Amino acid sequence: MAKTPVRFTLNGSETALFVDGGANLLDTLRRGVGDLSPKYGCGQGTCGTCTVLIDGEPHLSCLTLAETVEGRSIETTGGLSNGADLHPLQRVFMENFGAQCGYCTPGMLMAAKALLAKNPNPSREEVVEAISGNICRCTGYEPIIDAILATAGQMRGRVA
Amino acid sequence: MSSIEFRKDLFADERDDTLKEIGKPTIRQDILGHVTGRSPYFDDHLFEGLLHMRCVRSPHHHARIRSIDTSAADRMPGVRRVIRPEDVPNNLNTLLALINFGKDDEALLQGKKVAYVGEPIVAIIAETERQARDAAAVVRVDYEVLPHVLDVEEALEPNAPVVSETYPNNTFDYHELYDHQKLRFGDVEKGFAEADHIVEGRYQMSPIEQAPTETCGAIAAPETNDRFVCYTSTQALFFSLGTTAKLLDMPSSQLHFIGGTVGGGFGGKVDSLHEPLAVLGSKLTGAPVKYIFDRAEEMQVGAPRGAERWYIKDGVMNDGRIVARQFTGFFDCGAYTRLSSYAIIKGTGHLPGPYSIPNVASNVYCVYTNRTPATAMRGFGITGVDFSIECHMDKVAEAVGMNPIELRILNAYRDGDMKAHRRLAKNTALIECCQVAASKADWAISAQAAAQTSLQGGGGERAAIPETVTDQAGKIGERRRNKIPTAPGEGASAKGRVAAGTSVAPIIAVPPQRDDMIIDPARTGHRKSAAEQSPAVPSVHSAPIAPPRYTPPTPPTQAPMAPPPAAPVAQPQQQAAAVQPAAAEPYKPTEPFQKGIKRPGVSRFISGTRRR
Amino acid sequence: MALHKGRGFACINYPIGMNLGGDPSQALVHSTPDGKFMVSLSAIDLGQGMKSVTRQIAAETLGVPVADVYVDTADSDTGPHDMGSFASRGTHRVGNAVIRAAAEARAAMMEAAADELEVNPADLDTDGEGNIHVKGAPGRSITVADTAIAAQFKQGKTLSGRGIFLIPTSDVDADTGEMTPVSCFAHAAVVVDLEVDDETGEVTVSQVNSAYEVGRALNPKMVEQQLIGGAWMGISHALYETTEPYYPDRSHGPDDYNSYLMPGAGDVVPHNIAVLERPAEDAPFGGKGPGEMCANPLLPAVANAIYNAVGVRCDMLPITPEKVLRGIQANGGAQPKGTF
Amino acid sequence: MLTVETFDTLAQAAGAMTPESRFLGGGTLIMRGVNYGDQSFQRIVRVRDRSLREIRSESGRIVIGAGATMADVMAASETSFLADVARQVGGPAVRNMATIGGNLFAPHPYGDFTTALLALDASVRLSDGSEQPIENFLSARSSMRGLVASVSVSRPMGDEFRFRKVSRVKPKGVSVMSIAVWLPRQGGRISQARIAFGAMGPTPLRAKAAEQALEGVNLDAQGIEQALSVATAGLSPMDDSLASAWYRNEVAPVHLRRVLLGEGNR
Repeated sequence: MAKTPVRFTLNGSETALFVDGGANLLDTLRRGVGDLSPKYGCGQGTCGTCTVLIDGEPHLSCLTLAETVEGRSIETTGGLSNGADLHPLQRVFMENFGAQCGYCTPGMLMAAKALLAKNPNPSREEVVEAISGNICRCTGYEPIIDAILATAGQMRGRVA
Repeated sequence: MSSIEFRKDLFADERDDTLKEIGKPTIRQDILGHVTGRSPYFDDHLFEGLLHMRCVRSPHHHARIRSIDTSAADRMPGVRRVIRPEDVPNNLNTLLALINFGKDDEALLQGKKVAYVGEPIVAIIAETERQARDAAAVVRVDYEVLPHVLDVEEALEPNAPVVSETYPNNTFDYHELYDHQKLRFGDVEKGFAEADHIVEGRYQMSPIEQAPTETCGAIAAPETNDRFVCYTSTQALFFSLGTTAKLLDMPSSQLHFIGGTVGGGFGGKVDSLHEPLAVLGSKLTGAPVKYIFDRAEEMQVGAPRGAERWYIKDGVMNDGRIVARQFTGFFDCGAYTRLSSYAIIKGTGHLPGPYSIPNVASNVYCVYTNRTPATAMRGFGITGVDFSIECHMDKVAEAVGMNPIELRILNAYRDGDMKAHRRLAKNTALIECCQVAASKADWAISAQAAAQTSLQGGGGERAAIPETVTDQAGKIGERRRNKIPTAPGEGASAKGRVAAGTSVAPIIAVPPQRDDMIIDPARTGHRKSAAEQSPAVPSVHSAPIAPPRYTPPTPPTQAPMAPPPAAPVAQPQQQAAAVQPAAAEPYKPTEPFQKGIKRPGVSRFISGTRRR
Repeated sequence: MALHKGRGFACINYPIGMNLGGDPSQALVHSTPDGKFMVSLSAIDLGQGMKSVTRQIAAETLGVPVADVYVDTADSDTGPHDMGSFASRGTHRVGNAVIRAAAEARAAMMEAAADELEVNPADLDTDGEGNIHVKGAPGRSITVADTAIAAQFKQGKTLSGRGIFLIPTSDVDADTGEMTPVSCFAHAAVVVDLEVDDETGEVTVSQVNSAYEVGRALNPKMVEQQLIGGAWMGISHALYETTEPYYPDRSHGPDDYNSYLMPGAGDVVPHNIAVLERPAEDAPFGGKGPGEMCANPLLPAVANAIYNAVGVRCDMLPITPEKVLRGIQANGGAQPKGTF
Repeated sequence: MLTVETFDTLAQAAGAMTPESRFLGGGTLIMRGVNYGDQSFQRIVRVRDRSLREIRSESGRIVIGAGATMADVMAASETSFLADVARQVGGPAVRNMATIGGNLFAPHPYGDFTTALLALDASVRLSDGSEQPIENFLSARSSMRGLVASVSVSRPMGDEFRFRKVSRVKPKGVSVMSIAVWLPRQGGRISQARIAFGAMGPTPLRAKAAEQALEGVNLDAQGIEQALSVATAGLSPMDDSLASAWYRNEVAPVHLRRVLLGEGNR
């Protein structure tokens, strides 16, 4: 089968590999690169568990043709913490019970990170909007919304 | 937006709240993995040379398979193996075979007759998922389409199409006797005759998908020593292992199943559809094989919470007392049994809901139809009938002109009441829940209703089993010959009577094997109310014990909760209580527990080995 | 156009544990060389918190800090048999098995400590912070770590325990339905407030007030998660979800999360919960397992509130705007039933 | 076997299209087909030309490149009147991917943005430079050859343009229906109104009888009465998992009235 080379940075590291024709970014990250943090939930773009950031913006990796990320910068939950130092979102999700089964969590964290990067002081409605493409079946969303709002508060506090 | 309060004031004298780890808001053990994306779900295991499996599925509700032609698929790029029905060593099973409940009725791959849209026929294993899909698309199955039935009551008609040859009457066989599960307690006809009002209703729940964000799946791979490892999303590791061993006719010792970290289940990951095919695929190819539902399969092929239809008929007095309640229930179990037959047992034991009603009867049918088999879901066997009962309670309240909450409290079961399945109720708390919810919502209830308690008013006459009318209607196969009524008692040729009586002792847990496996009675968190305390039982502690009626929990340090406004003001915890558990009396379990109860310090284990 | 407010009530009980018995769970507990404890299970954590609740149960039973306990599940080679995580049996069955295993390990630990302190094991207690001390004499103590080291490297003893919990199978009577179905019951009552748009049939739930009786909240935050998320699912079942929207017609089944409807992040309903705790006698520390029952009362409460709002009895789930609108039209318009 | 061919220009890509090819825009439609083994195509054609994402003013009209995403539309000042439409298409990730060109081909019940374009009488420009009204384009889209290069619309005045998406799920769900109206007024009276419904037929459709009934009337409850009574004439809604055709027909006039009169949605 014909393979196509693709190069990108993944969480700051140069990455290069060959992909099959039609391979999506989710499979490429998971089985090609070994970053298992984005999850498969539907392959249809309807659940958000595979959300990654491409050049800082949230994208559905299952609907992204792998070779289209040539030269671009990809961030995943696998690279969210700085070594052992958790990102504030991770810490708050952990301490505030922002997850149950945990399967939607990486996608939620990516959606939330993109929000907070642009809008450090989001309203509840803006948080809801930011995760509106992400399905959670366990929590009823409220603990996730609260965790993102709490993180925003903490991060503002830290800056101030 | 939401709030939570812990009403420690209620039932405080039955609880010891001085426990150290129980009751604390400790963060989840697995949470760090969740927030870093490192929690190992089944698909998060990498294998060199992983193969992918896809199934060819029935497009028909019901069709005989004349032939299966896989020759084109065999020649497709990347295809490593095509598994046909005859490749499954022991191709017939029922999920509950593991507890000897029901007959084997479902093939892993169906080669004879498909009975629902989506039923798997052939499995393709290829180097990529896309190749497996492409190959599945060229498998040719020649079908003879058969008439199908999709409605539970139509399926009980004498001339209805037979969904499954294992159950030719389209109903599960209960006790090798009836085509439904009966519940009879007292005499509902007598109750209806005495009642001031008859209230009837029909309720329907459509199938519901568990919809966990992680779809069902498994990866199997050859391990050393002729074993196979299987990473799985199952909710029941040994269920899946045992099912795999049976279908593949393999010793269970050859199977090494790993799971435990699952992206939501809600009941949808019990069916063990993926593990057997993944292991079989791995065995046939000698390579790691992944078989996972895509989301469309999860939605339409994965088993849902099945549809239920309920008819309820109540006899009610003018004062709101329900004196008779009759159910006719139909569980739509789809084409194969899976777990529906058992859901009906559980549902039957649940009737007539959390109420003490002197006359109860029900007939519940597990009906086969040509749709996706149903399985477990959160609230298994209960959700549908609770919807029906509680909607019906509102109709009853309206019929007698009562406040709906007061009607519930009036009829609520209490400690010591006989339940319709002939076991005494204990540890009840329905009335208190009603009172607290009403108060939170500012829904006024009468002073009399507000004064009721689950602890009193039960037992006595309410503990008796009434003389009960039985019948033999609905024997297995009867309905194929004639259309007969489905409701309890109707169409019965012969009625019988079971004498009044009292409950037999319930079956309870097997006691611990050894005395050392018994937790110190003072450390169980249980406490008997002061009224029930037996002074004859010596305390395990020398200090005088006067347990406070309310001991506040240690305030959580990380995630404070809303304080319980209605609870007593938190008192500083007494030092003595912290050092010495305050329970005055040993854990008082049901009988077999007592067999092993010992006083601390007199263990055979210790006293027999050495003394100083 | 009018929005009609409605209020509905429902209460339920829920049987805890698999039905007719015959469904054991097992647990193994052993100490590491330095006195941390491993709990080996084959139970499944699917988000309900199995790993966490069994960890707290083991720590409480052992008398050691929760940080010193780790739950390892599920590997069929190392975790002993368990029937599975379903039927609200996890906390009850696995929890009880863990208590037994941890109790046996504790007994061994206390014996080893007694050996070191040269006292009778019966005179010892744990402080839950990693120390074992003589009752009434906190100064006379040994750490759990030192106890484990002494046991394993000096005394030649393991600090380990085994536990199984089984309720034997029982029969169901064919004619009366007599059975021993469950271990205990959890309870709940809810009040739902909502609004119905009488032109479109759309229902908006505005508030839920509830009381849930859970035996004991083994971990109050995880109980809260289950109750909030479970009530969300109950509302979802009531108003949105089905794989067969035209049941029993099989057509138009949803195949993705866009067509399978569930409330979104913007549909979150304020939910005020009261938790009641009446410990069940054979449940671990009295905890009944709130995971399944939490959704159930919402379905009828929503249906009853819709009736209260516009006078339409929707006895078929899910209660879609179409069903409400058809009901309103059949009644010749909305017929509010008054306020509670 | 699936192959991907990448070209520098749209014209080259158009020349390479065959019946077995699909043009990759944002991927939200095509990649779903790829992931689910859609056997109707074996080739993916894409272009690198970033100019396809451009949004610009051109002789009084706003030209939106077919490759512009919903997020691009929300960000561009030229398309501020369409920002609210784009925002309602999906969550942030979908909006970063889904393109205006792709939305023109989105099957029922998708295509909310196209519904807005239909109300605004957009013009669709193809890769060969030809241009056609969006209504003609939609009626022939299933058999269309060639590729879409851009769409162009006139900027509506003030509150002339209104859009509402009726969905079961908040804040983002797919459409029970979407309604876009363009209500030019002369001396307070409506003139040449355009009303488009999404998810009320196989493609977004105009409610022409209602448009005619609005001619010359005042935008008030009395004025629109006749239009509401014929709101669904010419529409052909389907049953799907979200709602039945009956329900869609039943509530379409209700939602149309709410859009026209600016009544609050729930």
